[in-house]
Amino acid sequence: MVEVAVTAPAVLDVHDLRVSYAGAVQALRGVSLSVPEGSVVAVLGNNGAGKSTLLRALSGTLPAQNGAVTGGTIAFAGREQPRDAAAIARGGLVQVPEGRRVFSNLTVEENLRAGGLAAPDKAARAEARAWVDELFPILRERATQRAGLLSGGEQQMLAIGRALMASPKVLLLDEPSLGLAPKIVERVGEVIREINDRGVTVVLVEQNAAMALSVADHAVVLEVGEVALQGTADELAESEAVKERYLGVPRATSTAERVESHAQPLEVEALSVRFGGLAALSDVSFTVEPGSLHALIGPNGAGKSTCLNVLSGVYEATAGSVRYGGRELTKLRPHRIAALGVARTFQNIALSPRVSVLDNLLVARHRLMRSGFLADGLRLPAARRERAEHEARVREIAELLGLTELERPVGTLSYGTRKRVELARALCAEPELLLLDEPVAGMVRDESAAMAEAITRSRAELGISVLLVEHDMTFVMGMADRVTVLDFGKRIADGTPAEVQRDAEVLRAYLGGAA
Amino acid sequence: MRRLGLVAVVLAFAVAACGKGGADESAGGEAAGGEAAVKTGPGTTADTITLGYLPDLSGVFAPNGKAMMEGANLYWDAKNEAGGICGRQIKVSVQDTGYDPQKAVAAYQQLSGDVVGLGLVLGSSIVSALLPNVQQEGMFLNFAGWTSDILPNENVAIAGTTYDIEAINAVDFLLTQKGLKEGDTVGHLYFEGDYGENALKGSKFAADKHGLKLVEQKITPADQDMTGQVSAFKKAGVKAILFSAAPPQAASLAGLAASQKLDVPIVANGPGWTPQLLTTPAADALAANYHVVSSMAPLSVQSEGVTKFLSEYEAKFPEGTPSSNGSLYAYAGAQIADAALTKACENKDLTRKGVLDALHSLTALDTGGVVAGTLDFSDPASPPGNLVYIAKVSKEAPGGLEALGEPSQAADAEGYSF
Amino acid sequence: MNQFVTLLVGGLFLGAIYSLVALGFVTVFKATHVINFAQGSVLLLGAYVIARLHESLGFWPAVAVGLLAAAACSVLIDVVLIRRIRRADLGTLAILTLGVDILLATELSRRIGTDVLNIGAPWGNHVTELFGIRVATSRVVAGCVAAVLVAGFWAAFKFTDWGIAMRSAAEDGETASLMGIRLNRVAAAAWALAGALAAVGGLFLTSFPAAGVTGGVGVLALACIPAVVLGGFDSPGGAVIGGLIIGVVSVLTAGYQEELSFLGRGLGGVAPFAVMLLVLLIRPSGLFGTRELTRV
Amino acid sequence: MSRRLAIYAVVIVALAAVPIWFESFWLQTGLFAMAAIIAAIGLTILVGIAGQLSLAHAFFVAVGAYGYAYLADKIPPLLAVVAAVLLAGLAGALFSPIAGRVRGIYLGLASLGLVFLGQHILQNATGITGGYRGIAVPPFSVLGFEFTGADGMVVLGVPYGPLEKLWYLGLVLVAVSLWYGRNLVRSRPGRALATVRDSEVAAATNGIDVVRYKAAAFTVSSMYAGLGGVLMALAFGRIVPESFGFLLSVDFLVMVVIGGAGSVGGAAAGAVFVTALPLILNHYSGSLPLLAEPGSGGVGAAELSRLLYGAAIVAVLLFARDGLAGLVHRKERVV
Repeated sequence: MVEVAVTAPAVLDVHDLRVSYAGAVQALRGVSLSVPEGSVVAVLGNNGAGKSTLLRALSGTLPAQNGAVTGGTIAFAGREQPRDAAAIARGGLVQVPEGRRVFSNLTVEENLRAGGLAAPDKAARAEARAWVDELFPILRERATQRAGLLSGGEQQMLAIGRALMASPKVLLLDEPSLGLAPKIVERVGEVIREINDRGVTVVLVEQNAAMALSVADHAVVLEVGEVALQGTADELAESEAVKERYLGVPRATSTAERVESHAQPLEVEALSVRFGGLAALSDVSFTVEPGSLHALIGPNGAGKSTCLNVLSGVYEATAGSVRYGGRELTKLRPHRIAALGVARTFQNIALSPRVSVLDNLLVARHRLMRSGFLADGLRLPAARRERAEHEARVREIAELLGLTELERPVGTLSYGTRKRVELARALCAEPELLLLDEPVAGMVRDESAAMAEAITRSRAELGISVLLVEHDMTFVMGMADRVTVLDFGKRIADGTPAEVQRDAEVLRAYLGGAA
Repeated sequence: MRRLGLVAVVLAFAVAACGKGGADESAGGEAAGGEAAVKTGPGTTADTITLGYLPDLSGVFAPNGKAMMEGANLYWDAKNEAGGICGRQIKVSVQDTGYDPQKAVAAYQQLSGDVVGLGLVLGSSIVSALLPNVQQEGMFLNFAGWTSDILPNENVAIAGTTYDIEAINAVDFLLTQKGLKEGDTVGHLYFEGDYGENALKGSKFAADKHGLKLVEQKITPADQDMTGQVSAFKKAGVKAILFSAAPPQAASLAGLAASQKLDVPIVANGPGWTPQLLTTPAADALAANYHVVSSMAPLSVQSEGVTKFLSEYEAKFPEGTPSSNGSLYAYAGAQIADAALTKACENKDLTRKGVLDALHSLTALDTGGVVAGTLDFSDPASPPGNLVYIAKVSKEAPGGLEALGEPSQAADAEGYSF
Repeated sequence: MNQFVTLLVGGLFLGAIYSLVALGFVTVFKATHVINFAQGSVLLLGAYVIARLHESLGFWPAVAVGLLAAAACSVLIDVVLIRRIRRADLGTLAILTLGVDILLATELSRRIGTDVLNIGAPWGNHVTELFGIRVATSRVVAGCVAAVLVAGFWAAFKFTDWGIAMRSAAEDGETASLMGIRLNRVAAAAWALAGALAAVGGLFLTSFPAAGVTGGVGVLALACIPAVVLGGFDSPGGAVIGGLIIGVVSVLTAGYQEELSFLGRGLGGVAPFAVMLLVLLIRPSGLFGTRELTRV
Repeated sequence: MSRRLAIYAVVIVALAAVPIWFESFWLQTGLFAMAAIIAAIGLTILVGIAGQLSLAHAFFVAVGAYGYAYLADKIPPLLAVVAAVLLAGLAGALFSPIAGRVRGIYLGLASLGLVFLGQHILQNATGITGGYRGIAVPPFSVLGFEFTGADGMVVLGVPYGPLEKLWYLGLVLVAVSLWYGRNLVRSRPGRALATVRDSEVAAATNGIDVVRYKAAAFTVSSMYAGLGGVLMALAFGRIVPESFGFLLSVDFLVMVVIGGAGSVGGAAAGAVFVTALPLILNHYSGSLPLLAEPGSGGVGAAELSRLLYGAAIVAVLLFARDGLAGLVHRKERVV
C-alpha cells in the first residue's frame, strides 16, 4: 500500500490498523496513514466507511463503544500511543467529537476551562485562552451563557475552542461541518487554516468532500474500513472517482415494472418540526405515489431522519399535515400508524441483540397475530397454529432477503446482515408503505447493490410504496422513481433523478461552493 | 428407557424403606436407662435431655439473642456440672431464626425431631409461626416475650407476668407514688407489634378505670429520634409517660423531654432498659425520671437467685455485669424448664406430654427472686406471675436499676381480663 | 401553632442531616451512575469508628479518623468492584452495592452487638434556645455544619477545576475523557466525598437526641432514598431540598400522629415514601431531576 | 427422544419420592424454595424480559399470601387460590399507571415505596390482616382431600402430614409456572415485551402498544408473585407482616440477577440458591468447624451465611455476568 508522500516528518503514524466492534464487526481492515507535522490531512468517506472508527482508535475512545484495536500500530510523536483517552489528550492529541458535544449544562466559560484541564501548565492555559478569544470573539460575548443555548455554529466554535484550550499538537476534527449552513462551513474552513498556520497539525474527518479538500494538504478516502484512494487534496478534488462517489452518475434504472399496488398515496404537506429553538424541518411538502419508490435525500443533518420520525409518529409535528389515504397521521400514536400498514427501519439498527433473528422478525407480525398471554402461555392449539403459519411466512421473507441461520442472536451477526434483518423485519409487517432510513449506510459497494436489488424486488413482488431516506446519491439514482432533496430542513428540489442531478442547488449542497 | 424408569422407582422405594419413616419409630418407648425406668420420648435418651433454643442470632434482635444464649448456657453448664436432671445431662440444641419466620419454621423443623421442648423462643411473630406445629407435637415452649396475646395456650410458658399487667402496675405506681390524678393526661410511647400494643392494652384499661386521658404515640424500631413524639406529648400536656419500646428510644425520649422542659416521670416495661443507657448523653435525664416496671428482677436486688446468677456470670465473663437483660430472661426460662423436667422426672415421665403436664402441675415455683414472686403454671389462660418489681434508674446500683421496695401488684390487675 | 413551629424547626434540622447523606447518594450517581445501597453501612462504619475511638483519641481526632475510614471504604468499593463492571446496567450495579452492604452491615452489627455506643460529642445533650424554641445543640451544630458543607460543596462544584471536571464527566463522560479528564479519578473523588458525607451524617444521626451507635443505624440511610428520589437523582440541589422535605414530613407526621391516626398509627416511617410516590406521579423524574428523553 | 423421556421419568420419580426419605426440614426448605421459584419467575419476566426494574415484588407476594389466608375459610380453598392470584394481578395492574409514567431507577425506587406502604397497611388494617399478630392460613384442600395430617395417611411407613402433601402441590405449581413462563418468553406477548425492553420506539413502530404491554408485564409478574405468596403462606401455616418486608424484595431481585435476568430457568436456580443457602448453612452449622457456638460470640453460622450471601452476590456479578443461566449455556457475546 502506498504511503502518502511525506514532506515533513510524520507526527502521527498509523500502520495497518485493524479495529473490530464487540468481536463481531470488522470496522477497519488494515488502514495505514501518516500525518506530516504541521499539515492538514482530510479523511473522506461515506457513513460507516470507518472514518469515525479511525478517530476513535486515535483518541482511545474505542472501548466506550466496546470496540478494540485487533492489529496494527499507532505512533504519536514517535512513541507508541497510550490506550487511555485522557492520557492521549494530555499528550497533546485532542479530538473535537462529532456533533460538537459541548457540555450543554455548563457555561461557555466553564466549557473552555474543562478543555484547559488537559493543558500542560498555567502559562499554556493563559496563552491558549488568549488565542481562543482572538479566534472566536463570539465566545467572549457569550461567556456566561449555558452552552446548550448556543446556535449550532457557535457550538462548533466552542467545541473547537475547548479543544484548543488543551494546547494540542494534533487536533482531530470529526465532521465539523455537520448540519451547518454553508457560510458557517466556510468559516469553519478558515478557522482550520488559521489553527494550522499556528503549527497545529490537523486531521479532518468529513463527509463534505468539497469543504475538506479545500482546506486539506493531503487526503485519504476510506471505504468500508480500507483506504480506497489517497493523494494530495488537489489531485483528489480533480479525480473523477471522487466526483462519481459523491454524485452518482445515473445508471440504467433497474426499477422492476410496477405491479398493481393496493397502497394509498402518502401526502406530506407544509410539514414543520422544531426542537426548542432550532427548526429541524420547515414547510416540507411531497407526495409518495402508490407503488412508487420515492427517495428523500440530502446531506447529513438535512432533516431526513426527522421527517421519517414524524411520518412514523415517533416525533410530533409542530405544524403541517401528513395524510395516508384518508387518515391524518400526525395525531396518531406510533403503534396506530403501524396498524395502518406503515412499517419502517432505523438508521442505527433497533433490533433486540440477544433475541434470535426469527423472533426479531416475528415481532413485526405482532399486528397481524392475535394470540395473547393466555393462548400463548398455555400453548393452545389456536396459538400454535397461528405461530406456525406466521413463522412459515416469515421464513419466506427471510428467504427473499437471503437470510439464513434464523436461530442466531442478532447481536452476533455482521453489520451488513443486521441491516438486512432490519429490512426483513419491516417487510414481515406486510406493509403497504415502507419507510427506509439509510438502508445501506456503511455497506460495501456490492453489499449495497444487493440491498438495492432486494428493495426493488420486494417492492415489485409485494406491490408496496417505499419512502427511502438516503444521503448516498449514487445508491438512490439507480432505483428511485422520484427524488425529494432536503437541505437544512428545507426542500431544495423535487423531481426525477435526472432532473435532480442537474439541479444547481443540489450540486452546491453536496459539493459546496466547489461545484 | 422403561427399564431406567423402573430402576429409579425401585431405587426410590429401597431408600424409602430405610428412610425417615424408620427413624421416627425408635423414639418413644422404654429407655434402657440404669435407674428406675423413666418413660422417654423424642429428645430424651438414657443419658441426655435435649432442649431446643430458637433465638435470633443474625437478625434485628441478634444482640439480645446472643445475650440470651449466654444466660442459658450459663444455667445449663452449672446444672450439668451439678449432675444434670434425672441423671441425664442437658443438651442445648440451638438454631438461629434471624427473626425471620421463614427461617424459624425451617429451623424448628430441623430440631423438632429430637428435642423434648423449646427452652426459649424469641419474638411473637416467630412463635405464632411455630405454634401450629408445636401444638401438634405437644411440646412446651418457653416464650421470651411477655405478651398476653399468646394466652390462653397449653404449650407456652412465660417467665412472670405480661406487658399489659406491667403497664397497669405502672399506672398504679404513678397514681400512688407520683401524684397522678384523675383527669390528668398520660402519654404512651410504644412499638408497633406485640410488645408495644400489648402494653397499650393494659394502659388503656388502667386509663379508663381512673379517668386518665391517654395520648398514644406508636413508633417502629427504625425510629431513633423522638423529636416529634416528645413535642406532641408536650402539647398534650402529659403528666407522665409510659414507655414500651427499646433502649435507644428511651434515651432519645428522656433526653428530649428534659431538653423540652417536660419534667415528668417515665415508666417503662422491662425491655425498655439496658445499663448501657447510663453511658449515653441522656444519662442524667434518665436518672431523674426513668422507672422500670417488670416481673424480671433488677440486678441490684439481693435475692439469692439473682446473686447466684451474677456470681456465675462474673465467673464466666470477667468483664462483669451482663449488658443486656436477655441473659437474665434466658436464665429464668431455664429455671422454669429445669423445674418442669425435674418434676417430670419425679413422675417418671420425660415424654413431651409428661414434661408439659409437669409444667402445668407447678403451682408455686420460686425462682429465688429472679422472677417476682412465685409462679403458678396451672392455668394456661393467665400468666404464671402477677407481681412486678418497680425500679428507678440509679447510677450507683449494679445494672443501673434500684428496686423500690418489694415485688408488688396493683389492685386493678385483678379486674383485668386478657 | 407553637408546636407546629417546634416540629418544623426540629424537622428542618433532622432534614439537614438527611440532606448530607442524600448529597452523597447523588454525587456517586452523577459521577458513576450507581445507586449506592452501601451508603447505609458506610454511614454506620463512620459512626462506629468515631464511637470506638473518641475515648482514646479524643473527639475531634476520632471524627477525622472516622471520616477517613468511611471515605476510604467508599473509594475501595468503587475501585475494587464497581470499576470492573463500569458499563453494567443500573440494576446490576445497584445489586452489587447491596451485596457489599450486606457484608459490611453484618460484620459491623456483629461487632457492635447489644451495645449502644456513645458517640462522645462534646455538646452531649445540651439544648439551645432559638426564639423560644428549644432545640438540641447537636442538631443546631448539625444544621450549621450541613449548611457549611452544602455551601462548600456547591462552591467547589461550581468554581474549582475538580467541580468542572466532575460536571463535565457527569454530563458526557466520553467527551470529558477526550478533554483529558481522568474519569476514574473523578469517580474515586466522588465516592470518597460520598463516604465522608455519610460519616458526617452518621455522626449527627447517632448523637443526641438519638441514643448512640447501634447495629440498626445503617437502615437510617434508607430514609434518604425518598429524599434523593423526590429531589431528582442527578440533582445535588434536589437532594438537599429532598432531605429537608423528608425530615419535616417524618417529624410532622410523628408530631401530629394523634390527628392523623385515621391513616393508621406509626406513620413516621411510611410518610416519606408516600410523599415520594406522590411526587413521582406528578414529576416522573423528581422535582429537579433531568428527564431522560427517548432517542431513535 | 426416548432418552429425554427416561430422564424426565427418573426426575419425576425422584422428586415424588422426596417426602418419603427426607426429613421435614428438607421438605420445609423445599417448599419455601418452590414458593420463591414461582415468584422469581414472575419478577424475571418483569425485570429481565420487559426491562422494568421493580423492588415491589414482596408487596405483591404479600397480597397473594394474605388474599388466600383471608378468603380460604370463606370460599373453597381452590377458589381462594385463584382469587388470591387474581387479586395480586389486580394490584399489579393498579400500580401500572405509575409504572407507565416513571422510568428506570425512578421506577425501581418508586416501587420500593410500595413495599413500605404495604407494611403499613398490613400492620394497621387489623380487620383483614390481623395486624402484627398476622393470620392463620387455612389448610389447602381440593375435592375434599385435606392437605393436613388429620387423616393420618401413611405411605411406606411415613406419616403424610401437611408438609408431605404440600410438597406435591408445590411440585405441580412450580411445574406449571415454569411451563407457562417458558412458553411466554418465546410467544407473541413475550417478543413484544422484549422489544419494549430493547427499544420502546422500535416496539411502537412495530405496532406494539407500549403502555398496555408495560401494564400487562406488571400484571402477569404480580400474578406469579401472588401464586408464590399462596404457596409461601401454606408452607408457613401462619403469616405475619414481617415476612414481606424490604429485604424480601431485595432477595427476589437478587434471585433474578444472579440467576441471569430474563432466563426463567436462571430465576428458578437463583431462587433455590437464595432461599436454601442460609437454611442449609444453619443446618450444617454444627458440622462446620470454624464456626463459633451460638451465643459464645465470634462468627456464628448465622453471620457466616449472611456473609456468604453477600459475597455470593458480589462474586456472581463480577465473574459470571450472565448469571447462573449464563454459566450453563455460554452464549456468543452479543453487541
